[in-house]
Amino acid sequence: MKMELKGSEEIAASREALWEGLNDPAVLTKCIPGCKEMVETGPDAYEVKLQLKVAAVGGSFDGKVRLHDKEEPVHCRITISGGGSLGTGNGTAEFRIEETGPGTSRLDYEGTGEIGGLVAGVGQRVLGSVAKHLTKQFFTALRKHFAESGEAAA
Amino acid sequence: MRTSLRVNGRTREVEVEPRMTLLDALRDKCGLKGTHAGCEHGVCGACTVLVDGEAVRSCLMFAVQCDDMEITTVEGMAPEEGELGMIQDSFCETHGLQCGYCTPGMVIAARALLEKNDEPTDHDIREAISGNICRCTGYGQIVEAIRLAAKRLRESNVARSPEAAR
Amino acid sequence: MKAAPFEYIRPASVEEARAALGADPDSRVLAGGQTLVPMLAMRLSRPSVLVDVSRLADLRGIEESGERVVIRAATRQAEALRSDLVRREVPLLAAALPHVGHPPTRARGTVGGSVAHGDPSAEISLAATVLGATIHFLSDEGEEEFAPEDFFFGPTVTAAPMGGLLTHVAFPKRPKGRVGAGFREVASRRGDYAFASAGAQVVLDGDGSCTEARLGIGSVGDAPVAVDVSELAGGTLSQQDIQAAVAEALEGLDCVDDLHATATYRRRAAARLAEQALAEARDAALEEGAQ
Amino acid sequence: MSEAGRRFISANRRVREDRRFVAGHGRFVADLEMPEMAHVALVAAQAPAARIVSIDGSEALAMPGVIAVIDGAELAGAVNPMMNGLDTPNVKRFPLAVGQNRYAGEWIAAVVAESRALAEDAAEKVRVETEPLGYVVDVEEALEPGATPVHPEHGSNLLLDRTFDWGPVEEDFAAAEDRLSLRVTWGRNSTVPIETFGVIAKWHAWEGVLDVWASIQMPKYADQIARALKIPGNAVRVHYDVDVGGSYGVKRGIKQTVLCGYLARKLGRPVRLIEDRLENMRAGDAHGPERIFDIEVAFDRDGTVRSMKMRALDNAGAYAGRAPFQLGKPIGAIVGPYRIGSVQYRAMSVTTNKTVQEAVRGFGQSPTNYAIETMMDRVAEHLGMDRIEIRRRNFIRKEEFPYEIPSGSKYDSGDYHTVVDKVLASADYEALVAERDRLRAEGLCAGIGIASCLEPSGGRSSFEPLLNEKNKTSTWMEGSRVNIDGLGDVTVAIHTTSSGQGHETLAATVVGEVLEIDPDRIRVVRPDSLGSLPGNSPVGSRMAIMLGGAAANAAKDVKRQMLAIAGQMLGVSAEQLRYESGTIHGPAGQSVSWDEVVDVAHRRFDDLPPGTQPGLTASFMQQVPGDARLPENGKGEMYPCYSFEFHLILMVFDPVLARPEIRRYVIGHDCGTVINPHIVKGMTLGGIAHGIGAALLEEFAYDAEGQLMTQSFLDYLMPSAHEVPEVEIVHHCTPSPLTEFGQKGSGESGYLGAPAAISGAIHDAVRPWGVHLDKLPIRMSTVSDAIAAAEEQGKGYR
Repeated sequence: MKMELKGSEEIAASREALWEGLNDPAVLTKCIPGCKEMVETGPDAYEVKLQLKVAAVGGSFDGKVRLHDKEEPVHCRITISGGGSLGTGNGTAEFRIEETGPGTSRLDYEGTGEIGGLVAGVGQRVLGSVAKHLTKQFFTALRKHFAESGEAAA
Repeated sequence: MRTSLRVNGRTREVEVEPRMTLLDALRDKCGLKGTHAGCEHGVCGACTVLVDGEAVRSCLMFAVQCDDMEITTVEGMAPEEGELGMIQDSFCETHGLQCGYCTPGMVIAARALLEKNDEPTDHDIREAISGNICRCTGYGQIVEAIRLAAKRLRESNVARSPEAAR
Repeated sequence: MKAAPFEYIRPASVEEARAALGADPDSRVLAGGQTLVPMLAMRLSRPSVLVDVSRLADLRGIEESGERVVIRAATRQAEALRSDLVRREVPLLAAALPHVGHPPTRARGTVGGSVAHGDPSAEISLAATVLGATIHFLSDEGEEEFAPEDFFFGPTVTAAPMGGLLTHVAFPKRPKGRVGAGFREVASRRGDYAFASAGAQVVLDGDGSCTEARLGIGSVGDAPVAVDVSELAGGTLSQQDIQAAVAEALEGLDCVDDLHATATYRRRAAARLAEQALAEARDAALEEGAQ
Repeated sequence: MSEAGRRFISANRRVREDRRFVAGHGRFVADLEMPEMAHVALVAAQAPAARIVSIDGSEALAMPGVIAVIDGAELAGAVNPMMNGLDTPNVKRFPLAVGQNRYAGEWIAAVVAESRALAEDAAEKVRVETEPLGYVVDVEEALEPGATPVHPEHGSNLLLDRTFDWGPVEEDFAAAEDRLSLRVTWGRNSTVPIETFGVIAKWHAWEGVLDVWASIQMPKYADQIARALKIPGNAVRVHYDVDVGGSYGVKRGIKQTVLCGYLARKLGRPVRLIEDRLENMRAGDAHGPERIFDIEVAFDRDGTVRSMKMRALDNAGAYAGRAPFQLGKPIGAIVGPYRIGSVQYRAMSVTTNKTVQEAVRGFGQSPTNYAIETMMDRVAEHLGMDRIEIRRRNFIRKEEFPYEIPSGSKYDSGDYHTVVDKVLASADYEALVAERDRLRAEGLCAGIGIASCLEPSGGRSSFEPLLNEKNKTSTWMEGSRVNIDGLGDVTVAIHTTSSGQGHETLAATVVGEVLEIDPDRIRVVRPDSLGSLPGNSPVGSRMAIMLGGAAANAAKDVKRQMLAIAGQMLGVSAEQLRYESGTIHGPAGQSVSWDEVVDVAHRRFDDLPPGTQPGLTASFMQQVPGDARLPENGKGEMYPCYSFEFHLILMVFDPVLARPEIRRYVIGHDCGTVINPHIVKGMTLGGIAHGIGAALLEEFAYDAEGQLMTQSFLDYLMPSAHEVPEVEIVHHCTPSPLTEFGQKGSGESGYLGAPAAISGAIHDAVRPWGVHLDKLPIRMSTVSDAIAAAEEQGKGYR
C-alpha cells in the first residue's frame, strides 16, 4: 500500500548544523526510532538495522539508505528500501531546509512509501498512526539532540 | 512453565511455553481435539470454550493464564461416552451443522446463553452466536437447534446452576 | 499463527506489576487479551515480557467515588455491561457497552484494555471522550491522569507513559435533571470495527427544555472526538435543531478513507448517527421524566 | 419406484454424521497424532513479482528444533510441475516459487521443525534476497499489448480465449427490435472454510507407500500427487476417513501435499502442514473467480429475449491450474432458465500477479447467473416491464422438457412457472410490494430483489474437452460397494472425503430404501484410496445423483443375488419372488428370511445357484446419466440434471448509512426428489449465506501495489448470524427422469442465485436515484456515496 508523509518542523539549529546532523550516522542512529545500527557502506550509502516499537506494535527492519541530489545545505533526497518481520518498505523523501532565524531552521519534508507484506495485509488500521508517531519521535529526538548539543556548545 | 489446567472436572498438570494458547494446550497437551482452530486471531469463534462459566475464545488466552479456572470444552458436554447432552441432541435434531468444524464452538456458545437465559428470543440467540462464524449452514438450523434446546430446558426438570436465575 | 516467545509474569500486586513493567521497556500489560493477543499471534507485536494483571483484585471492580464512577482497568466489559451502577449513573456508557465486540470477547475483554489500545472505534473510549472521563495511570512519575482529548492519538498510539499501568477510568456521574443517552454506530457487521459512531448525552429540565447536550464521534479518524453542540441548550431538541447543530459541529471533521469505507461516507454517516444518537438521548430523557 | 412407496428417502431423518461432530469427536486432519511428526511453516514472498536472488536458510537451520529448510529450486529438481487444466505447458507451477515469485504471499521456502511455533520462529530467519520485477494486477491492463507477462515463457497473459457461437446470433440480433449492453463485475471472493487446509504425509520406505491424510475435496487427487512426486499411482494411499471442515470447492491441496510428500520422503518422518489463516488467505487454495462480464442482449419490445453475446473476462491470478475451467461449467446453463435462442460466449482467462484462483462452489455458475439475472433486470427496466413478468415470458415451459439449449445441454425437467407462482403466493407478493412502498414512504431505501437460476448437477466434466481439445474426458464416474457380512449386517463403502454434505447419510438412506431395512442399521465406511473404487469427489453437485445412483445400484445387485439364492432354495424362478423388508416370499406363501439367505451365501456353497460367487457383495460404477459423447464443434451435453431456484427478497436501508437489512427472504427450490430434507435445507440456507457474503461483504481485495489487503478475518468479512436473515423455503418437486429416484443436485443451491437477488434488491431500492452498482461486493459506502452523488445532481426523492 501507498503511504504519504508530509510536514514541516521547526528545529533550533542553524541550517548548516541541521544539514550536518542529518548527514551524520551517529546523530541519525540516535534519532531514528529504534535504530540499532547504521553503517556507512559507500558514499552516501548506509545500511540500517531498526528495532521498531510503537506501543504494542513492534518488529525488526533492515534496510539500505541512500542520499541523492544533495545541495548542501539546503536539499537532499533520501531513498530507503528493506524489510523485516513486519514486512517490506520502500520509500523516497525530499528534505528542504530553510533558515528561519538565527540558529533556527525549518525542515520541510515530503515523502511517499510503499508498504508490503504483513503490515499491508493485516495492519492497515494501525499503519498510518504508527508512521505518524515514528515521525514525531524522530523529530522529538532531533530537537533534543540539538538542544543538548546547543547546551554542550554553550 | 508448569501449569495446572482444570478441564471438564479433571485437573491436568502440563508443561507449556508461556506463548502456548489455551486452545493449543487443550488440543496438544490435554488431547481434547474437539476445540478447533479456525483463525487463531479471535474472530471466527471455532475455539470457544467455557472459562468459569463464560464463553471465551481459547485462542486469545494463554494456557499459563488459566490455572485454577474451571474450563469446559465440548467433550465435557456429553453426560456419558456415547450419550449426547440436551443441547447437542438438539443440534442433531435440527441438523444445526454440516461439516462440524465450527460446531463445538457453537454448542458452547449455546450453552453459555442458555445457562443465563432459558427463554431467549431469536435476537438473543443470534447475538449469542454472532461471534461464531459458520460457513456451512447459514445459521438457520443452528437458531432452530438453540430454540429447541431452550424449549426442552424449560420443559425439563433438570436442576440448573444459580446462573440460570439471571 | 503462533506468538513469538515471551516471558510471562503474574504479579501479586499493583506494585509488583508496576515494577515488572518499569524493569523492561519491552514489557506489555496483558489484561483481557482481546486486542493484544491477535497482534501477538500475527507477530505484529513481540514484547519480551507479558505482565498479566487480569487477576489483580485492586484492578477489578466498579465503584462510586464522589461525583465519579470509577471502573478499574481490568474489569471485564461484560461486568460493566451487567453493572447496575453503570446503568444508573453512566447511562451513555451503558448504551455503548452492548456494541463492544461479541459476548465471548466481552467476557474476557476489559474496560481498561479497550481504552489503552487507543482504537478510534472503541465504544468505551468514545463514551469517555463525550463525558470527559479521566484516564488514570501509575508510572515512574507516580499517578498520572489524562483527559481523553490528550490521550488518544491514533490506533495503538496514546499518551500512555512508558512502563505505565492503566489503573482505572473515572466517569463523571450523570448530571442532575432528566438525563438521556444515545449511542449509535455503523459497521459492515454488528460487532465489527465501526465505520462511524456517535454517542450523545442530553439533560432536560422539567419543561423538556435542554440544559446540556454533549456529542462525540468515533471511528472516523485517528481518535474519538468530542464536538460542540452546546448551542442546543435552551431549545427543545427538535429534529431541525439537532440537524442544524450536528451539521455545524461536524464541519471539517477529519475522516479517513480505507478499503471498507470512504471518507465521504464516514462524514455523512457520522452526521446521521449523531442525529440519531441525539434524538435517542432526547427521547430517553423525556421518558425518564415521564416515569 | 413411486414416491409414495418410499420409506426413508425424503423422510425427515437425522443426519448420521452429526452425532460425532456435536460431541467434538469428528476426526479432522489436525486431530491426528503421529509419533515423530514434524511441522511445516512457510516463508511468503513480499512483493507481487520478484526475482529470487538467493535464499539463505542457515540461520534458521541453526536454531534448536529446526529440521530442514527447502526452497523451490530444490523442489523443482525433484518433482514434476503440477497439472494444468488448459493446454499451457509453459505456465509451470510448483509448490514453492522457482526463480521468481508471481504474487505477494506466494510460498518461496518451507521450514520444517519440531513444532509449528518453532517452524514459525525459524521462517522469520530465512534470509531471502530478491530483485523486484514488474507486475500487473488489473485484468484489463494485463491484456494490453506490452503488459508485463506474468509468465514470460508463455508469451502473454492470456491463458484462454475461446469464442463459441451457438445458433444464429447475428441474425437474431438483426431481427430483434431492441438491444442493450451492460457490464457487471464479480469481485474476487471465495468460500473460506473455517478449517484451513491441512495435510499429513508419511512415507513408508519399506512398503514404498506414501500415506496421506488431508482435508481435501479434489477429484483425482491421488493421481496428481503420484504424478508430481514421480511415484506409481498405487504408491499413494489417501485416507478418506478424515473429516473435512468445510470446502465448497476450494480444498484442492495439491501443492501442499506434493510439498509434504516430498519432505516426508526426504526426512523419513511424518510431515504435517496445517495452514494458518494468513498462509491460507494469501496462498492456500482460498481465492475464487474474479470476473468482468460484458453483455449485449437482443430482445423484442414484448420482452422476448432473442439472443445474447457474453464476454467473461476472468482474472485467474498467477497460475493456471484447474480454475480456468470455471469459465466452462456455465456453458451447461448459459441461457439460465430462459428460451434464449442463440448465444455467443467468449471465455477469457488471464494471468495477473494475484493469488491463484481455485474452484469455488458452483464452479463459475454463480458469477454467470449474477450476470444473466442482472441482464434480465436491465431489459425489464429498459422496457418498463415487471421483472417477474419478463422472466415468466422467457422461461422454458414445463411441456418443453427435455429442452436442448443452444450450447447443446439438455435440461432434464422443470416447472419454473409453478415454482414462481408458489413463491409469490407464499410470500404474498402484493403485500410485499405494499410493504416496500410503505418503507419508501418513510424515507428509507427499500427494494425487492428477484433471481431465478439453474443448478446444473452431476456433470461429466465436459468443460475439460470443451476448453482443452487434448482432453478426452467423457466420464466422471462414482463407485460404491454394498456388502452383507456373515452375520447379515450391511456395510456400504464410499470412496471420498466429505466436507459436510452428509454422504454417509445419503448412502445409508438409498441402500436402506432399496433393501427396505432401517438405514440406521447400515454402516458406512470410507476405505483408503488403494482400497477404493474409482470416484471423483463431491464436486459439481453430483453426489446425490452419482453416489446415490452407485449405492442404490450396488444394493439392487445384492438384492438380485438374494432373490437368486432364495429362488434356488424354494425351487422357483426369481421372477416369481416378492422381496419385502428383507424377507423373500414365494408364490405359494412360503418364504425365506434374510438370515437364511445370508447363511447360504456365506457358508453353504452347495446350496448356491450354479455359477454364483459366495458371499453377498456388489460394487457398482455409476456413469453419468445422459449423453456421454464428447463435445463437437464447441457444443455438447454437459450436465444431466438441472435444479431450479427462485429467490424473492425485500431489503431495506437508510440512504445515508446504507447498512442493508434483508427483511424477507423467500426461496423456491426444486431439486427433484429430496433424499434427506435436512441436508437439502442446510445446503440451501448455507448457500444463501455464502451469496450474501459475495454480494455485500467478502473480497480478496488488492491495492494498486499488488498487496492483498484482506489477509485476516478482520478485513475479509463473512456474514455472521446477524447478517443472515431467517429464510423461508418453498418446496417443489419435479423429479429428474434420468436418476434413480428422481433426485437432482443441491450442493450449490442458494449460492447460485443469492448474489443476483441481493444486487437486484439494492438496485430496486436505489432506483429513484438512477444509480447502477454493477460490481460485487456492493459495499455500504459505495451505495451511500452513489446516492449522495446522484442527489448532488438533483436526482432522487428530494
